[in-house]
Amino acid sequence: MSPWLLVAVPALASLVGVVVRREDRWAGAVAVLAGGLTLLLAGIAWVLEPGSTAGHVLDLPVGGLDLPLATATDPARLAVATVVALVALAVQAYSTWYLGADDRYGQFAATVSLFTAAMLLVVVSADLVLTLVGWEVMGWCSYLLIGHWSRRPEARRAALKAFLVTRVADIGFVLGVVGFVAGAGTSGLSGVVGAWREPTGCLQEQLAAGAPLPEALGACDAPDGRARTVLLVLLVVGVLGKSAQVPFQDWLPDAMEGPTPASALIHAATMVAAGTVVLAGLHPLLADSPTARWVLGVAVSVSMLLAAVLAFAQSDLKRMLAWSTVSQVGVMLSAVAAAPPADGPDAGLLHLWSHALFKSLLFLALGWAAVAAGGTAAVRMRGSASATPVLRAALLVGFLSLAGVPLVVGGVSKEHVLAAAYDGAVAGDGPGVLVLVALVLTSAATAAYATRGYLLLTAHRRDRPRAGTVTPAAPAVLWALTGASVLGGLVVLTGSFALHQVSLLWLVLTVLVVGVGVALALVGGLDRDPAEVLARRLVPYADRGLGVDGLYRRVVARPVLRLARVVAYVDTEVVDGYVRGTALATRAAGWLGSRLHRGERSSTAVGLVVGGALLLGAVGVLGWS
Amino acid sequence: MTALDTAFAASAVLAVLGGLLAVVTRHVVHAALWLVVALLGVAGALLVLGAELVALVLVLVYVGAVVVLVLFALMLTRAPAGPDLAHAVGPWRAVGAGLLGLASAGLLASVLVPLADGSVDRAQVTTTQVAGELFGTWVWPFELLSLLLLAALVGALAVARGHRSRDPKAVP
Amino acid sequence: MSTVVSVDLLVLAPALAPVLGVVLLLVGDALAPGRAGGRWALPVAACVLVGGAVAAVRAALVAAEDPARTLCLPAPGDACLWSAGPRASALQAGVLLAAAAALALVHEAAALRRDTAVTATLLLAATTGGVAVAAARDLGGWLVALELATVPVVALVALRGTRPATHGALGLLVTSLASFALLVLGAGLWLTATGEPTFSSAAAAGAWEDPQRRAVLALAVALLVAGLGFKLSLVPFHAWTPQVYPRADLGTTAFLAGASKLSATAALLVLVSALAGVVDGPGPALVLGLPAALSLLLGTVLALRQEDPARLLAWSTVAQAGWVLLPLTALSEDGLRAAAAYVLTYATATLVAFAAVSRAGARSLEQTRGLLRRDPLAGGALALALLVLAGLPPGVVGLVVKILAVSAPVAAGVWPMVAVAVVAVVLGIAVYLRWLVVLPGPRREGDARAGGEPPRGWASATVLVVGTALLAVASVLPHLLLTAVG
Amino acid sequence: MVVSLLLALPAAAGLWLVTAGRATPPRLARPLAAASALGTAVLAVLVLVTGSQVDRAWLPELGLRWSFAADGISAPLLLLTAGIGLVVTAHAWVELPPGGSPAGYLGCLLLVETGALATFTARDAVLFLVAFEVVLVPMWVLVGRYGDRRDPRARADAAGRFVLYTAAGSSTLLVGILLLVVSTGTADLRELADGAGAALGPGRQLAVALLLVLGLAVKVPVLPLHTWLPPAHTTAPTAGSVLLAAVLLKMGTYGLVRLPLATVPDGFGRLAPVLAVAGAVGVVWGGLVCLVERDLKRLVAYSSVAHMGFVVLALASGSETGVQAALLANVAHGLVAALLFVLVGGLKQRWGSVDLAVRRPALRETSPRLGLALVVGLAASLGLPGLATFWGELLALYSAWAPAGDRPRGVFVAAAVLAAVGAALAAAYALRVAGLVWAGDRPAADAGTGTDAVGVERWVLVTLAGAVVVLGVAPMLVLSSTADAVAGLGGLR
Amino acid sequence: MIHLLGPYLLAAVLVGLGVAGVAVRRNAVLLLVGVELVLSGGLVLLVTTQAAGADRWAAGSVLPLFVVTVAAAEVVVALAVVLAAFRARGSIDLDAPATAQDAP
Repeated sequence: MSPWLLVAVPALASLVGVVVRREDRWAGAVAVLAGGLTLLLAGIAWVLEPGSTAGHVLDLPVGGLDLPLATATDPARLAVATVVALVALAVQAYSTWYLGADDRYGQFAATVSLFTAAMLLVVVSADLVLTLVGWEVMGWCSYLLIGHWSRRPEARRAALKAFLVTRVADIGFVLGVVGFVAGAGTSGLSGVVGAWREPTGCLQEQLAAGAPLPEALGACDAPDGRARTVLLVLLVVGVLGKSAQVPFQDWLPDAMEGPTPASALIHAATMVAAGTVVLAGLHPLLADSPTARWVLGVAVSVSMLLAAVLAFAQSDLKRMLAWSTVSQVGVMLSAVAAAPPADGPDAGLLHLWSHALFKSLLFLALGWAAVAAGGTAAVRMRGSASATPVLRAALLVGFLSLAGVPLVVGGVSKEHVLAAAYDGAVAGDGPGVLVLVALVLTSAATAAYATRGYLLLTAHRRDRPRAGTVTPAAPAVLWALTGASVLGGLVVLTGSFALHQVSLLWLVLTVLVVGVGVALALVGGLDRDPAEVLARRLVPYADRGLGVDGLYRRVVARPVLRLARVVAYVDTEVVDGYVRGTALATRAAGWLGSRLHRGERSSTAVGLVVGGALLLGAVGVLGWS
Repeated sequence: MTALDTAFAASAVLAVLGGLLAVVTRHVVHAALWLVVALLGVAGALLVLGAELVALVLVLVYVGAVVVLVLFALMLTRAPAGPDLAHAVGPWRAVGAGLLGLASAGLLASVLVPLADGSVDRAQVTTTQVAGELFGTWVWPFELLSLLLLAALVGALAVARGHRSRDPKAVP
Repeated sequence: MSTVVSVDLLVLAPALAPVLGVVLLLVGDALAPGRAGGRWALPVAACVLVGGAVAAVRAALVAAEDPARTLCLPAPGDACLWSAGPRASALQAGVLLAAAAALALVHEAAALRRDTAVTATLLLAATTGGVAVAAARDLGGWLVALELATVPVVALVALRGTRPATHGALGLLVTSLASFALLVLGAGLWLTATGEPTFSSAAAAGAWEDPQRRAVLALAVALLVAGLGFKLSLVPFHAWTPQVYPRADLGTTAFLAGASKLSATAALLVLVSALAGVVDGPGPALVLGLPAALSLLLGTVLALRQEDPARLLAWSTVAQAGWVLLPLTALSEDGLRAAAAYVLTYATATLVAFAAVSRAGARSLEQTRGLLRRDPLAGGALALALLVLAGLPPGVVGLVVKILAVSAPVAAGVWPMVAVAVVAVVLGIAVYLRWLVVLPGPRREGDARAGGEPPRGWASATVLVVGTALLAVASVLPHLLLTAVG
Repeated sequence: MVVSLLLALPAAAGLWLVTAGRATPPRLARPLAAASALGTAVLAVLVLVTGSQVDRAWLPELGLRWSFAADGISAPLLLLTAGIGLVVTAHAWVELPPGGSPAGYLGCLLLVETGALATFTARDAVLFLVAFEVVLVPMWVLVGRYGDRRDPRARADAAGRFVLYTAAGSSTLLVGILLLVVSTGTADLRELADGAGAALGPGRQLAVALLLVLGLAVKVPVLPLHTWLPPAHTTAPTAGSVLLAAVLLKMGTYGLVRLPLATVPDGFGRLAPVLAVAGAVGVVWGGLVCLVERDLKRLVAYSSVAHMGFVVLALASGSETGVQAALLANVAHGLVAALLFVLVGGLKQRWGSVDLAVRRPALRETSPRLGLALVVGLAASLGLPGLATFWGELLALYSAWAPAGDRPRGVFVAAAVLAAVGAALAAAYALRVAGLVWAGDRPAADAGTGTDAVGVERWVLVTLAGAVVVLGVAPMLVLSSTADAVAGLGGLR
Repeated sequence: MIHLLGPYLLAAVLVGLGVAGVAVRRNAVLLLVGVELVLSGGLVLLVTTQAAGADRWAAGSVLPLFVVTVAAAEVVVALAVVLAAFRARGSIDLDAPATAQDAP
């Protein structure tokens, strides 16, 4: 079975969806069926064909460049693909209820299908260009989804911001891809990795044979180390943008303006997590480059901790989840950044897997609760889930996972991440120590805000709000995801992810850290909002994301616009000046000429003849001799 | 300095003087008369150079016909007997014209003088030879010349006859 | 020791035909003065002109291999005073046809005037000169023919007798007098420098070798170019052009713009062909290039400002004269050919434009507004002519001759001229499109034409049709034009 | 034979419509023009299938041959031109601009098409120039007569600017071609590309390349020779803008491939860094201007400047990949620009002006079809994968990063970085337009909804948007056509 | 024997005088005087060539004859035009600018 099928099914579904977008029922059926089919295909592939396949599928004759556009289906990728398909299906099914009354539901469903296709493309791609394709399409879909309710100015602004911030970071991604491809002469992942790998062995042989360093470099065709570092850093910048890490983190909380299912999709399994997949693919190169690892490590360490703290202090629960996504994606990436070459990036992928499950669960449950409460502000939502058993269960499992309690899916993956970071710290050639410290602190903070979230949502409330009629699809989805979140940790037993053994020590440590976090949240008792108790003064700042939005505007948007105005002025007044100047000069010359000829005197004519002849004669005599 | 040179110099001085006065005088009639003198000087020079026929024709055609015509024209255009104040020019124009003349003469002299590297034997071309060439070799231009004269005559007559056309835009 | 040249009347026929016309007209006018307002004179003149053109075309076809030569001296001298290769013959045919076109325009206005026989006589005489100068290889014939082509035109301009016409004629007269003096002086210097009364490469080469005579030759060429520059309307010898064009009657102007330019170019080609291949270097190119550049720039810049079609065409003539001179700066055979092709194209297009203006009776560009709708023949022909002059397709022939004109200096490496040409192309397009843009529009109300309905005779229609056809054929098959000019 | 017919059919129909058939009423003229365009499109396909060519002496004195044939490089452009020809003649059912006779308008469209087809098939350098000039007058008429009615002065200015600026370019080009032809002694483009041009000395090559590049850069347009484009686009009628962007600009880039790149590779190589920087700066420049431009039509015009910057950058790289990228981006921009101009023209017709500062009901709410087309166009404009522009622009960046061996790597990498920044700017301005025009409040109930695209306009939009998607998904449609021809192009490394 | 310096100088001076005369005169008739002087300079040059021996087909004598004749013809036409102008405008001043009445 070609992995292309995984991409093609949702892509086709989106195409059909666009055609039938005016018929909600058709659109929903197409979307859900395609989602189911995709999940089925992914599952079959995962179970039956855990082998790598790659090869030329399209023949793009572009001169010297080799564009294999190949795909790869190793077990880790297929596992990720499966969870992506699962989350997508959940989102599609859930939206048939959630957006059932929306006049643009058809468009939404089609966009989600396209989004899924793009993410799956990134997952199965073994080709940097192909990755870029999926990467960019996801960005565009996120724009459409966040801006789905485009009648609201906030939604429009959030969509614009999300796309522009990620696109600015993508300058780095594109350049990184182009640079790597250019260096390798091929866009195939294996080719790129092979070409840019440190040829240490060859070098050492050459040096041992007595060749001076420059010659050895020449003989081994060594890639330029500095160039590689630069390119990796560029790629990392791109990933940081899409994954909403510092300093690009601010678009993500704003993206909560989109419909909740869209948030679930974007945050859980797709766009923000895609960077992990990409960097996992390039891990052999990344592991060799301390600089790039440091850049990534510092960024994600800061991000995860900062985001966890901000999540704790949010007065809006949906935004809390958003910040938690920033934090958790940081956790995924931290595994990639810190893991030593021997460990491999799969701990990060595992966390992607688990995060996809519990984060989609949380978002979808929160969305339901928000419908019941009529808003997402913490004050409004207080106790909004208390009346619905499925919500309570879902939120419990979800927050437990988020907090990283052992045995549920989130706990399993977090332990592996911690273990990888510890290995990195031990190996000592990367940002391992920093990451480890950040991880531990983040775990505590995460546990704290998870506790806060659960407390607030399930707190006792007298009016017991309900969300009107709920079609069976929504509880079914929630139950399914709840189950998956509980049992998802078993994936480590399939061996799809290449993981190191985790000692019991980590389990204990995790419990300890989580306990500290929970205890911290419960300082004020069960009835009070922990944020009010602990971080009262931080809340207004946290709600504004520490004012980074203003920073973006001051540092990037305004200068660029000012520059644009200057350029526009220069364009019409200066560059065009030579055109207008020419016209003006011609006209002036014409005016001058007509003035000279105005009198039309005969003596002028004859004077010109005589003078001209004399001049011409002089020129001739001088010129010819 | 041979006798020919002397004779030539004399004619040349006459021609130059006549020409100078013809150019600078402010009496229009005098200008025409000084031109006669200048042309006589030129004719003399040509005679010295051995072109008798040309000299003769010059005197006959120019002095005999052209200058008379010019004089008639001056009369018909009511030229004043004294200085022609109506067409007086300012000093700048005069200086400019003088400079232009000097420059022309200088330019011409500067290219011609290097050619004059000594005395040469004056080539003898008889009038018979000239006539033979004129009616032999040069018969075609000669015939064209007759047509030119004819056309000039017809044209001058028609123009001088006045605007007898019924051009509606003619100013009466 | 007289040497009588051989005479081949058939070869001379292009020049003799207008002479025959002159004789017929004068005899006719003498026998029946003023008969029918002299209108009979014009068809007769047109017939002899067309006959002459046929003879010229025949000569051009025969001369493809070997120039038609006559007036040759016996063996020892072994030189011919009349030597017309295909290029000269083509130019002769052009002169004759252009004169015929001018006559046709005179004919249209003939109802208004009585001295048509005189007009026709003068035109024919000037045509004879233009034809003769193209084939002249000796100083005497060249000089006389050139004046024969000039003197009657001065009279023609003055013939109208109106105040504006005499003002123009006075300007033309004094310029032509000064130019004649320059030509004579130039001829004298040529003889001094080369010792030969002919325009031949051998003579020029002899003078070029000797540094002292080379300077004289330079001055001679400069003065001869200056003298011709007056006829070609080259800057700075151009000042009469905008004075005369709008003031003379349209037929005369058309003659000045067409036949006169053709004959002047023919005369110039005689001079330059003696220099081509002999002299080289930037100096000689400068003597031709300076007036060419000035004409191109000043002509277009001033044409941009004109409102009167005749005045616009006058300045356009100045600019186009620069284009004719441009390829000659290369001093090469290609340059000569390009100049000939250019001037033929220019003359045809300009005559068509004049015919259209004559039909439209327009005294300002604004009055030609809507001409395409009002008079599709005149409007369409004018549009094509303007495009040809601008060098834009569908007037492909205009573009082709411009390409030819630029290619010669490019090949010879005369880069300043090429730069000027690039500027001139752009400015030139601006000039002609400015006129073209008004042609299709609807006519404005209350914009009554001065002078009532213009004559709508068959004569100008013939000029339009023939001229347009020539331009169209040459646009499709420019090869024909280039074959004609060798 | 077929290739002669290909040129003769639109030429004959166009000439007849502008001359004898000027008075033909629209109900006859429209089908006639559309039928001619259709016939031309069929003939274009036939030419490509049969490989028809014509080659006979036309002006032997200049070594100029009447030589037309299509190869892989011209094939996509030929089809693009024929297709756009169909689109613009069909668009006459949507909009017949006032200002002159409808038949004349349609005739001018066909004449422009003729000129473009001739340019893309000419096999002789001088003939190429003649064909290059053919489009000038009809396009001038389109802009000057049938352009925006509101401001006659702006119309005259835009038309004059277009024609004079382009003429200045083509005169320079002419000088370059003539220098090339007299230096090598042949005007046959194939011979020139096969080494006749490359055999010239370095100084001569540089001179030829400089002249050719300067001349063509006006048409492309390359910064800073672009200032004719925005007024022309703003003023021209919709079909004129479409032709201008989709066909005329392509003549410049096609010329760059055919003339300097193929014939004088060394000279072109020495100019390439300058060209690359100009291209990259153009990308950023166009993007920045688009960020603050108020007139939507002008904005699209400036986005053309930016897109052509990518093409120029790719060409300058001098590698096979670069040329492939340029040709692909070229065709892609043709489609995208056509789509956007048809759209913006339609909006202008509905709204009277396309000033972005005026608040209007969101297109997404009032006219979903137009809205969808607009989103596709904008997404393509920002280089979204899956749409036409992506591949060309990505490959352009790649080829700039890995230029031919004799190019200064540093300059090119810097240019690539600049162009990548420009690509982000493209996103900014595309979304700015989307935010202002496409998304917005639901209109008040009494505001009255704007008419959505129906009939011919709808199908034109669907066709163009479909083509944009198809080319984005299957870029090999163009790439495989051009691959062999590009590989055979002289002077590539 | 004759030294050629004399004729050459005479020609140069005559031409110079003629040019000055052409440039300085406002009277249309008197312009002719200047022109005649330039012409006579040309004549001297032509004849000098003959005297110096370089004289094919007696050009040194024949060309002056042509020139004189052509000049005479020109003068005839010139005077006719000048008279016509005088009649139409009442003035033969070459410096007179084109007035409104002179406009075509």
